[in-house]
Amino acid sequence: RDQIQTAGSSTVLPYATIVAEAFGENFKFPTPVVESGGSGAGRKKLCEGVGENTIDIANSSSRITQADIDTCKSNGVNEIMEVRFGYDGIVFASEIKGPEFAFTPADIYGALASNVAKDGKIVPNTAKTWKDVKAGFPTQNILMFIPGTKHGTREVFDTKVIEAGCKASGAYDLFKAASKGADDKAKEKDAVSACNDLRKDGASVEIDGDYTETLARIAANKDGIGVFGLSFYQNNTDKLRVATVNGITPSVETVAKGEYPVSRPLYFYVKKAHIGVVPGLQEYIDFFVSDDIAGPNGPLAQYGLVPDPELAKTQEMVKNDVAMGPLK
Amino acid sequence: MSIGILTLIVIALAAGGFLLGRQIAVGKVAGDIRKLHSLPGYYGQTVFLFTAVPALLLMLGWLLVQPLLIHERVGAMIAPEDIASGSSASLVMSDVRRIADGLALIEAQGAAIPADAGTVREALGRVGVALGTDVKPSVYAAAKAYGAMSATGGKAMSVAVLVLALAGFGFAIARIRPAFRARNVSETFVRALLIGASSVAILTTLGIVLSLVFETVHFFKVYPFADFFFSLTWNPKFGGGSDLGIWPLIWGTLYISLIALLVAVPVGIFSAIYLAEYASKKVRAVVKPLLEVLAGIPTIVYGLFALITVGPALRDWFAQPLGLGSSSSSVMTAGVVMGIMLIPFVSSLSDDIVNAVPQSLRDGSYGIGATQSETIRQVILPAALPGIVGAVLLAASRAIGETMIVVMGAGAAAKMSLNPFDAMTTVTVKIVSQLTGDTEFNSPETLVAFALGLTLFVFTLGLNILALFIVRKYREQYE
Amino acid sequence: MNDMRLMERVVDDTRIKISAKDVQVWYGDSHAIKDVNIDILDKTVTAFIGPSGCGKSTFLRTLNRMNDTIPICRVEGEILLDGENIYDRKVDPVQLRARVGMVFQKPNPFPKSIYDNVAYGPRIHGLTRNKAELDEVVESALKKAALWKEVKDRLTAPGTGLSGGQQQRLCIARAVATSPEVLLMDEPCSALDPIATAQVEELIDELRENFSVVIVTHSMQQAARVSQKTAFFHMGNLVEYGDTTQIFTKPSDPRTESYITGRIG
Amino acid sequence: MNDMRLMERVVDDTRIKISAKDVQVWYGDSHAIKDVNIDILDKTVTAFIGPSGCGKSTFLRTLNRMNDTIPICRVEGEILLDGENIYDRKVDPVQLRARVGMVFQKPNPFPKSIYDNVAYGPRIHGLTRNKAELDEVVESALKKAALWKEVKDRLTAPGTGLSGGQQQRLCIARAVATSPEVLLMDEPCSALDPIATAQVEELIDELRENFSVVIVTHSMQQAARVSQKTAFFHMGNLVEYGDTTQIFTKPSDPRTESYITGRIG
Amino acid sequence: MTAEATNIPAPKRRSLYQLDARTRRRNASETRFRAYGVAAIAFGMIALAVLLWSILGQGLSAFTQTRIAMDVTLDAAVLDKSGKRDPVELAKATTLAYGKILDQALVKQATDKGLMPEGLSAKDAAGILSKEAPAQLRRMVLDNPALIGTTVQIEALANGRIDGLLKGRVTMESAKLDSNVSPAQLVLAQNLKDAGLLAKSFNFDFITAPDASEVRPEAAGLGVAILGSLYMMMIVLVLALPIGVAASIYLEEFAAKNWFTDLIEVNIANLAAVPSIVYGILGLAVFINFAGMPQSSPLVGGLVLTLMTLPTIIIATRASLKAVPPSIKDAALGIGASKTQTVFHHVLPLAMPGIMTGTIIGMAHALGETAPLLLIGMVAFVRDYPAAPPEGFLDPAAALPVQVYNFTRRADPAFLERASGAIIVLLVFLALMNVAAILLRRKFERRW
Ligand SMILES: Nc1ncnc2c1ncn2[C@@H]1O[C@H](COP(=O)(O)OP(=O)(O)OP(=O)(O)O)[C@@H](O)[C@H]1O
Ligand SMILES: Nc1ncnc2c1ncn2[C@@H]1O[C@H](COP(=O)(O)OP(=O)(O)OP(=O)(O)O)[C@@H](O)[C@H]1O
Ligand SMILES: [Mg+2]
Ligand SMILES: [Mg+2]
Repeated sequence: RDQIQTAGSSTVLPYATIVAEAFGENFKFPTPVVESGGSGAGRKKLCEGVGENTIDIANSSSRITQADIDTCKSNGVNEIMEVRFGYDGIVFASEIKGPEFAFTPADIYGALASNVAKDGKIVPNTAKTWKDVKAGFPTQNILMFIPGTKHGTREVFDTKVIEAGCKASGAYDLFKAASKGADDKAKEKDAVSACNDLRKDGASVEIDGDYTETLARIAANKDGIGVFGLSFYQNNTDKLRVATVNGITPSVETVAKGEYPVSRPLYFYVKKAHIGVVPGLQEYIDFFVSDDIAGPNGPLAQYGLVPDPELAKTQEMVKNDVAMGPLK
Repeated sequence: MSIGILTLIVIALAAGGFLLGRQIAVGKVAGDIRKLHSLPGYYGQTVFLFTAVPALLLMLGWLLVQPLLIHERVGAMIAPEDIASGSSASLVMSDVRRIADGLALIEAQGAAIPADAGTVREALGRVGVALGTDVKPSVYAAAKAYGAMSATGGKAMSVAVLVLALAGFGFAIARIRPAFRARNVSETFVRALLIGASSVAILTTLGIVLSLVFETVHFFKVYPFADFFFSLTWNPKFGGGSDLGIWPLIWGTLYISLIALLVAVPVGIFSAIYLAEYASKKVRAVVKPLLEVLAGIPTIVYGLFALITVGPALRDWFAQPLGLGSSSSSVMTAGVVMGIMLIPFVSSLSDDIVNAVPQSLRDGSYGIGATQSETIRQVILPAALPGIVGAVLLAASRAIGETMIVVMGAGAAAKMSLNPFDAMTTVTVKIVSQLTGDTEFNSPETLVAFALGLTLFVFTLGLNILALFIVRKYREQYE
Repeated sequence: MNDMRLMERVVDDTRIKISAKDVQVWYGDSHAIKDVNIDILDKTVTAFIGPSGCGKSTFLRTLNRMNDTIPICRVEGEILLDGENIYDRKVDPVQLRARVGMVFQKPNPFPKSIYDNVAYGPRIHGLTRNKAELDEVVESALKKAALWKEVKDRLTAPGTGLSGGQQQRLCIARAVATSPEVLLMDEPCSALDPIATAQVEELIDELRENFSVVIVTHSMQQAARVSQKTAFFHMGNLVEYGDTTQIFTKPSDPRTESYITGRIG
Repeated sequence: MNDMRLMERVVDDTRIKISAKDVQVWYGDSHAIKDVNIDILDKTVTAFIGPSGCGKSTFLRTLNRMNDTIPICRVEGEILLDGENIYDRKVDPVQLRARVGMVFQKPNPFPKSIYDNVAYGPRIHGLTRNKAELDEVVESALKKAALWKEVKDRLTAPGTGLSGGQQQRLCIARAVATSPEVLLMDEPCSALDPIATAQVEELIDELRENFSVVIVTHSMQQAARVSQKTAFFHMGNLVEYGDTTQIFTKPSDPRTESYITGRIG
Repeated sequence: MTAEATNIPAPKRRSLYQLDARTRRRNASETRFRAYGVAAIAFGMIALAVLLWSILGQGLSAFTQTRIAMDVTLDAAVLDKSGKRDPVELAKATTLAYGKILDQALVKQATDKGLMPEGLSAKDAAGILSKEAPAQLRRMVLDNPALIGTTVQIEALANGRIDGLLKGRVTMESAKLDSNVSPAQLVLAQNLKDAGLLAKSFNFDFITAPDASEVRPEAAGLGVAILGSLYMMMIVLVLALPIGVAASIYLEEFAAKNWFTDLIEVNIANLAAVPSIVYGILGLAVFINFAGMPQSSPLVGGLVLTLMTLPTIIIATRASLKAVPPSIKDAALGIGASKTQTVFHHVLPLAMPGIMTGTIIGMAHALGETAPLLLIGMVAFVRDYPAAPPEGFLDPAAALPVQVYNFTRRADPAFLERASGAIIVLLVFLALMNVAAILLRRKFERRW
């Protein structure tokens, strides 16, 4: 095998292809093959073992878990390099001709949760239009396209929007109080689980496909509000109207500064045993995290990647091939 | 000698053997082939088979075994300390292989083989073989040994294969006698081939079951069996604590497939009947392949069609006026669109079957004053029933296995409802999405895909057995 | 045994049932029937005889437009049934065939039960009002075709599982069950044993009381036994047509004579 | 015309060609042939007669193992061809059928050209050395089957486009072309006109000089004309077997007599 | 012939010209039945027309592409600092350097000809060029180092948004909202177009070029995918058709009919119902992990698709083998043809139309399937062409449906047109594949 093989997250895929293409163009090595298929599948392939018919790099939109590291170990993949190369912002956007929205997590929680807090009590959610959720919102039917449970984005959505909104609206405390859990931990767990219980009456629609599907659904349903990646939105600003969260308009800058709340890190994991064996692997990862590529003015940022403020540290780490330690 | 050329030589030899065998057979009876047990061609065939088959089998076996042997011997040459920590012997071996191939390339270009390990990387780089790191001396030595052994092995293989081919050739030629039952020999061989082909289906099944069963067992270790089979909710969550009951998915699968078949079967059968019985030859020659295009359009196109056109239309024209909800993705959308895709499965196959019903049956019916449609309904369709059922089963199978149309047409939410305008989803969709998602691999959320696959396999097996019984009951043989 | 049922023939000068005028049939370019003029009488059995391939079946098929099913077959001329041209555009071949039934040369039972085979015609033509009547029709048709005894215990068995002769009788029963006005039979007895043949011949004789029967046969004896009129075909031409006794005793055309005495074929 | 070729019969006491011993045939549960014992002689024409459905075709098919193709059919007993049991496991039915040819009750030409229909047997058995020889074989087979004149100009036309009788003669030609040692014919003349029948009968007579011929027929006259031996079947039993003249003149079994005189069926 | 018999009144004569009520009813039902047939076909045809119309409407534009004609001076000082024209040294000049040269050339040309709209910065003006253009120029120079120092005339690819302007996808209004293009850039493009320097031309690269990344929709092509699909279909055809037909012949004609063959029959029907992704799981386990075949290779893809197609071919073939009348088999057996000869000489030719249909449908399925390829690494971004077969069977490749799938998932709307274009190519591919089968089918089709 002459070319580098990578697999994994479809969120990372566009960045990885941009890098692979530039790498193939400017180096004497063949263009790496970039597979998609999900972070989980990518990490599974990475952990299948070392050798020519296993991949070299797994792209991931979420951090590797201890279980995956254990699987890797049991298959002889002992050393993995963890490279965080930037952040992905997650935005809410609706049809361009529709009204503007300025959300807080509590608004979205109030619209989508099965049970909401009202006057200090937990009541079933009956809101039909956004106006029912909060005065000042338009009388537009609530219809939100949220990522399906297969997507890593869903996890971010759940924790940073729904749970945050749950806490902000006071529902979390009510849930916790109502929980029959034995200790505080169990109660918290119950409360989180209750927060994450979303309506099943069609107000929230899970999307197992990609952002293009969400976009098409919004085109078919003008009332719909979708969850998108920042880069996807940036390529479709003429079709989508983005909503602010906590008053902040999402952009590469606001996410990088930490003002916009909904974002997540993006990673790739390198099988260290393959460095020095698969031609060009070292060059590729160096190239990936170089300032020319992943820096604030590089093509990735142009495309919508939020650059990692600690990129220099990462570059250093990649250069020295430092394998990751135990998970913190 | 490259494998391609060796194969060609063996086949050429076998082809020559065919001609020679035939010649000899004819010669033995002085051209009077009536005295031969079998047709001369069969004598040729036996020579062909005896020459080609054992030799090619040997080659195949050799190619599988030789690398293992060389691997073992060369592997011993690499000192354990040369294997970097975290790396493995197999990775070093792949480097050895790459270097050996590069050296062969250098040799082929007439350049000098680098003398010591230090310059190897550069030299190989010049012929376009990239290496990850500099080469250690022991690795270089191993690579050279590897090259030498492969070369010898290759030569030995060529010789062995050719000798075997010639031996088979000679043996078969020597066996040619007028009384030699050449036809039976070659037919036995053909039959063995046919059996071999049928066993592919069995092996595939075995492979599928085996590749699903381990992970399924794994799944049931982390997720309770009863919850999977008896829970009525499907609600996977990222961080664990998911409900993974299969029933909503099974229900969605059945519902969507049923609607798809309700569209595809009548349309398909009526199309088939029209094409086979009414349409002129010209119309048929045009329409049939056109309908088959429907089966060739990628399902993503249907998916988009469902999402953008059919879904909103059904919502605006049916669901909302009827008060059945306002979801644009629905079982109905996916079913109708999938039905369109399945039309050719029913129509083309049924058309062939209907066309094969003997004319005399039609004559018999017309002769006592039946109209064409009566003839079709009461004589031709019953006669063609087993074939048509086969076509319908095939369509049903595709409906069960379809992903893209369901995702875009019916959505991804698992639900058990009778309302055809509700969004639902199928087992297959969930297999795909759980398998390609971002969830951790060893979590029940991902492993459930295997359990779903296996359950679906058993479930459809049951449906097929049922179908077989029904067909058996109504089968009617003509002539 | 040939003449065991020889009897006096009275050819009543009945009405003309079918009248063919200048009929020509082509299969593609080959001219299979040339200029045939014939008047087939009501309540009469007419036999078509002639060497194999002379066009008997072809002409028979034109009489109820069964040739419509052969794409390359083309018919010219007029065929009048009760004075009405059956090739007229207004004529519905289905209605025609209900009145002019047909039994084919090769037995072709449907892949259905014996009962359903026979009940098929009455059902589609709506000849019976209820199951009991249908049962009766089926039974009487099977009896007429001399098959009842053999199959009465297995009416639900498939018709295709019968022996060759049984199949042929089943087809006869099927045709008779619709009670057509004219029954065309293409060698109905060729697969039958003498007993069954005698029964079918009896049936033909019976049918003649109400209907017109046209029968193609290779057996001169059979023609002599059952028919009142005989037509002799040769190479697509109707050579001679007349009373059976006359044709068999003093044929006017030399070709007829040589055929009957076994010299041309 | 019945007796136009009646001639003296000399039944030479020739070798036994096929010998059936205690043959039983079942279709599923129904016992179609019961305990048949018969010796069929070489260079002899044997006729099987009997009412429709009595098992003639069934028994005929057991003689060259054509019943192997009917899954529910089961045979017991021994059938010896030249002393060798054809149901032995060592016997290749293909080779057997090349030696024991068969013409079926319903004509079944291949959907190929007339020429290819006839040439098929010689081709697969390698009976000819070259095209010219093959042409010759085809021509002579078609001539023997009395079809040559009618089809010599359209040898490349499909065999399925022929008339019923022509199809049947084509099937005879196809069987004759492989020159089998025994020829089994299931009602070969049922679709034929008298001339063609006479020609086929002549052919049968000719074949007898070298081969053994078994013929199923419903025509007593034909049996009398062509056969030297006759076997009478009734409800699956071989009731009587003997010289044709004896069977037709002084049958020893009452059932034979009643059949011949037309009383049972 | 008794006296009463003759007295039975003749049945009432009906005129043939007048239809009786029942016949009229039956004819009406006949007409209805026929109408259902016509309606069914019309339904299928309309669905096909709508689908094809939308595919063609969206995809045909992928076959043209906007290019900008310009003169570029290849500055030796920038591109070859060593001045020795040494390929290794030359390769050190990256696309960034070439990009700068191109940008300057474009701005210079626009300014010289007075086409620069006011208020458009040089950087933004250069933004109308594709990011692929520098790569193309670099390739051109590396292939022919003699060009360095000269001025060459090239047709550089324009950016996807500019391409969209010419194809009607992008308008001034949309550009106002679009963060990737500004109205001023569109004005520049319009000016260049009016000056005859910017035009649409046939996009041969769409068929031959490899895929491109998200930021270069204008450069994305199907070359690798077409090769990959071609290789896989070769494997599928060579394996699935013979194995499928052979298996059907065995099961239908040779195997004894007992519970075991029933089991196999049910099993094959069931294999057809196995979701295609499960075949991917199988392929991953057997061909890649067990047999050690390479990831992403057409060989593994072809094998997986073969297994997936087999049941379809077997079911169709068996159905048509069953439909061959037994009398034909009897005829052949009766003159001493062996079972094998009977099957191959008579039964198979008669079953051919059905076999062809099964093959067409099975291959169409295999050609359009993505899901099983997901797990064996073929749903991937591959830019290097696979080698010629047989070695190429082991090189990584994509496939046409994969390309469609990938294109539809990308953010830039320009990829939507490319996805439909890829579908058109796929359908043409399918049509070419089927022509032979359809002709064969027509040749073998006959009634008996
Ligand atoms: N479907 C057909 N296509 C072409 N030619 C045909 C067709 N059917 C019959 N023929 C030809 O038309 C002529 C007359 O055939 P027809 O079937 O009428 O003969 P026939 O008198 O019934 O003979 P037989 O007694 O053998 O049944 C023959 O030469 C025959 O080959
Ligand atoms: N394939 C079959 N399956 C079941 N029963 C059969 C089958 N073929 C024949 N039979 C039965 O076996 C018996 C003998 O049939 P066979 O065909 O041998 O009669 P036959 O003497 O040839 O009659 P015919 O003169 O009418 O052709 C009949 O009762 C028939 O119904
Ligand atoms: Mg005829
Ligand atoms: Mg019989």
